[in-house]
Amino acid sequence: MQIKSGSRLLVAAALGAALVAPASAQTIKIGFHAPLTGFAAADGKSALNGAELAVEEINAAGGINGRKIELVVVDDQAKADQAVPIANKYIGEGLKIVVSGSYSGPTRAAAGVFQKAQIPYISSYAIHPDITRAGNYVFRTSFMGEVQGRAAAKFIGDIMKKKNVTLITLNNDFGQSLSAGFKEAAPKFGVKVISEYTYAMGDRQFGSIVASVKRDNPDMLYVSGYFFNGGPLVAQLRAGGIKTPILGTEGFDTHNFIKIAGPAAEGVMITTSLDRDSKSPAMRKFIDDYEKKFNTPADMVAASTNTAINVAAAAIAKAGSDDPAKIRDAIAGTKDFQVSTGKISFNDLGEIYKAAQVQVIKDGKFHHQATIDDPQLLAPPMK
Amino acid sequence: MYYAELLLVGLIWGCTYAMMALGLTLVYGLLRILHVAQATVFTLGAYIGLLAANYSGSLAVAFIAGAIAAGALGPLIYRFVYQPILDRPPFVALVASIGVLIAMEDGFRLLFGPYGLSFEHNTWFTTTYSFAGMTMNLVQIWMVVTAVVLLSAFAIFATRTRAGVAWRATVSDPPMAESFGISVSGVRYVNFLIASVLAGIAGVLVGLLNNLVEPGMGSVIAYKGLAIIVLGGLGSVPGTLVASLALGVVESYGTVFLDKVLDRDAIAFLFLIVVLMIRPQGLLGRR
Amino acid sequence: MTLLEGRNLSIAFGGVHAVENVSLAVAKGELLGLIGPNGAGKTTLLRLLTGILPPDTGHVFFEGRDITRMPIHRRAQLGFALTHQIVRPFREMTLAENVMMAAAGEVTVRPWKALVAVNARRERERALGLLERLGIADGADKLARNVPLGYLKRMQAARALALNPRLLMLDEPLAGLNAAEATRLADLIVDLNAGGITIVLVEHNLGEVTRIARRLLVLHNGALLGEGEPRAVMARADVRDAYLGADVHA
Amino acid sequence: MDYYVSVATFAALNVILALGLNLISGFCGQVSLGHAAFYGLGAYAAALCSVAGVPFPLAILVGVLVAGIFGIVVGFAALRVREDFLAIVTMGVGFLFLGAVRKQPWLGAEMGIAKIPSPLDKWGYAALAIGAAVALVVLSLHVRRSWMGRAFGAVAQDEDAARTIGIDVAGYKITAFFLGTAAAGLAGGIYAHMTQLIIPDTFNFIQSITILAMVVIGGIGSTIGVVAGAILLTLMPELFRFINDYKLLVYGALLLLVMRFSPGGLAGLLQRLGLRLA
Repeated sequence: MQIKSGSRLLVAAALGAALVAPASAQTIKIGFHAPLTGFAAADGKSALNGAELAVEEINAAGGINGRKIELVVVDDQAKADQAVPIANKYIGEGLKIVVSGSYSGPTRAAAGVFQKAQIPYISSYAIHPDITRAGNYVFRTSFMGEVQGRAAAKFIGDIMKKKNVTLITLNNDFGQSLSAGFKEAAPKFGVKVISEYTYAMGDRQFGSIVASVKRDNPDMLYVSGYFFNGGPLVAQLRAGGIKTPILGTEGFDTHNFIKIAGPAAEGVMITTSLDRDSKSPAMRKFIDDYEKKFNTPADMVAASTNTAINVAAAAIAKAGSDDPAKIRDAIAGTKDFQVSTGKISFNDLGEIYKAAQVQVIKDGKFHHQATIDDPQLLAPPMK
Repeated sequence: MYYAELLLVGLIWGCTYAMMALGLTLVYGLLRILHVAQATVFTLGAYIGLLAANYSGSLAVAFIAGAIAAGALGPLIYRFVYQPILDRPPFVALVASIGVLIAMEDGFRLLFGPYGLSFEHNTWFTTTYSFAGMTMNLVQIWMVVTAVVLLSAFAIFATRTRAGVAWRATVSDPPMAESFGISVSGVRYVNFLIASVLAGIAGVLVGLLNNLVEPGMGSVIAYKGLAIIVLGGLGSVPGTLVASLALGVVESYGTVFLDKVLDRDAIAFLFLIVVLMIRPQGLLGRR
Repeated sequence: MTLLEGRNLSIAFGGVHAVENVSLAVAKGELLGLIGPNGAGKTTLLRLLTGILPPDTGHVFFEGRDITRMPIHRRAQLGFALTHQIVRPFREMTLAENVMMAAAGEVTVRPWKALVAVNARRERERALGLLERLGIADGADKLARNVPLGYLKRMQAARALALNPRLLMLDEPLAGLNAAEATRLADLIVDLNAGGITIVLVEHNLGEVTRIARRLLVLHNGALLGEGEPRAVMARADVRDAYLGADVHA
Repeated sequence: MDYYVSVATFAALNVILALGLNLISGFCGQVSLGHAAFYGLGAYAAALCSVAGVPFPLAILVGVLVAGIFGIVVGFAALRVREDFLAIVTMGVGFLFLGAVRKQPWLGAEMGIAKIPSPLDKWGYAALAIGAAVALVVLSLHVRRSWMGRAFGAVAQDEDAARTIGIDVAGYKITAFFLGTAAAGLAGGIYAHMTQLIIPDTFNFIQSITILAMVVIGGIGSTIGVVAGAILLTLMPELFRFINDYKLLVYGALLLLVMRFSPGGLAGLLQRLGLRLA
């Protein structure tokens, strides 16, 4: 399966290269960069899958105003210094819109370049607050970390009715912003942060954190991270005899998390925007189609890039033109648009508002637990 | 109690480090090469072990398969990468080794996928034992047992057997050993074989411990393993053991008490730097 | 007038006293031989005097100034040159470049001064002159790693001379040379001494040492056994015993 | 066009980084596996200054000095430990820098420093970076010819022997570390202002290894070789975009093959070809 996707990539890249010179009038090209190699390759793979699925389905449905769309895919290795030449390359090739399927570093670096060149740029899941502050051509279709952290505080305080919480925070931009948002909102819901421990991206062994949590004996744990460190972490907490309920984050939102943590995953809750029990046709369709196409369950990263590509395509259709300024206006005007991650609208900073989903793992599958829909609490920052 | 538990956690980590770093020490002792590519031997052992376990359902088969695969790869790396450049300055071998690591890590990603793989029936992972308020799972217990058994076996090999004595003679003085009829080249292969088998077994154990085998899992060995063998005094086997345990304990306390100031890697390397500034030859190294 | 003085020098390695409470004085213009059987502590004493090893106790004075803790390169700058027992050439430099490095002391004394200085003609001329004097001018432009030991030994002496030393400490300069080469180098040492350089010589070749040194110092088991005019010292029974007990080559 | 300008700018920054490391490792023989930390120190120091309103040239200068001063501190470490020990200590310095920055709120922690004022446009940064790179090439070539370069060579080949002929080994090591790390600080200052955002991960161990790879592939000690190595490795991801998925595989294999068949790097290869032609 991996080999096949590799060759598909080759084909896509070769096509991209072949089309550099004579810009085809038929196809609309969307730039897409993601970390396909290097330490973040797992997310890069999901990101590319989600984007490809969107392209395939849009084209199958007849494309945009009769024209097919095509991704111009580039690997950025999640490195900021590779993103700047990539951005300039896209601009040089005359692309009118670009989507980031990458992390905050490269996305923020590229955002400045696209803003200067007045090319619309959509970040799928990078959470650094300064990305959209690059200017009015930059948008983000995912939650900001702080917002998701606030939703978690409300869920723990209002719905779970727990008071004393211990945070276990991944030490990167994602983890730190979640933690910041949580701590900011916690007092409003009567939640007290009694301790916080942090760990690094490469950590897989958490014995000293487990021992500390045991000593602190909180009512609830709020754990940030990705599946590859969250899986072992949750498993070790449970193996250490800690039965405290755990709330995780959208980084756990993949079946790989359940595979790693095994039985320990049962009962773990996460905040995310993908609702597996959703009745929303867009969300349903994405979850089913993804699993059918890639033979693996969908995850949050894939849903986010899928969303971003759909937003981009809809905006191009609405603009009815290849003029970047018109496409930008169309994106900014997106309102109550139904996509795989919910119903989204942009505010004046290019951030979205949407409800947060809380999912719980039961019998090895994600299920609906609660929806946090609080426009005031979850409001993204404005300009 | 809490402090005792942190100490226990640190010692378990120390055993894991010892398993990962011993092979590096063996290679360094004999060839003065910082064998970063040992990380890929470790990762290959973990992948093959995992595939064998998921296919056969037996963890014993996993260890045998992991050890064989790793044991085959290590000597191959020696033959085709290091042997031709042994007379070059040390950084040449180091950079070549880094090249092997980068290429193989990406090779694992292409072969086995970027998400990593998990054991389907990791019974050791879910079996836990509690005593005196502390809980350990079976993988952790096996990690400690394996480290103690294999390292003792190695000590017996090195001091009590003809092959072991030949090995030590070669390490301390290759031309002299050759004059006594020891095949230096043969000893090097055996050395890589032992180092690689240890790494392969460590790989399977760490895979079980995390219940996750991923392309980049060897990167820890690639840099922290080097820190450990340097801390121990480069080429000193007992030094490596002491350094592994010391580093495990320092990290265990450090990640809790220095949490606001430094991350785990930084704590480990701060410890290394402080020790080396006081004892430039390492903990048990000789001048 | 004393040029170099060691007072109560001692050093122990792992409990073994390699040098124990040795005091000595080297007068300006002297050619002093330091002898003793293998393991007597000659090289160690030389290393204490040159600063390669810091003594456990005792002090070293150069022209009355305490230099016990002075770094080696500063001593070299004071005119305190030494050669190693085992040759230590800069292997990737030619013999001439090896000597030029030592001849450029005025320029390389400060890194920033060295940065602005490019011209090397003066140093090269001086290096070639010294190589000529030592009879190895034909090897001047060969890489040090490609020439035989005899060349390196003499290059090392040339390198020491290039420092314009006032005190030259030679650690077995004759070892590894054939008889003719050894005699020639020994003669050169006498010449240098006559030219005003104070010389301390550690040497196993007793024949040459007794021939050229004006005073001998005998070390045995890390302690000073005796000193005096060469023939008189060599005639002493305790000195003969020390040698015969340990070294059949005597 | 913009694309070529930005690639050229990054190539120039890499030339500065690689030549700086070459001064330390190639000229003076002190292995360093933590060069990215000084790149980061320069970037952070310059960024903090600029955010605080310090004029651009002064901010860059502060970056250079801060990196250079920390370089001197590491130079002192190089007096205590040698060779493989030094390699691991410098690697540790890299991890220590990163681990500390990640936890300091006043350095932006994982969020890094954003909204760094950017006084120049693309062309301005390109001109600045290329100008600095050219200046460093000239400096490198000059050092090689000067007595400083010869003294570095003596220290690299046998520091004990160098001491006995009056060379201040400690002084030269520290000078090499200062010059090399200050160069990295210069690259960092330019980088920070150009991208307007710096995050800790940019200055990680992999970055240090990449800089080392540029030096070694180019030919350690050879200025022109190292320049070629830096440019080649900068262009590699760009040239190999068409093999997207196999990029790192090719990169690793390239490192291995160059070391295996031409341990002297590109410079060594050319020299051998030259000798054969002659």
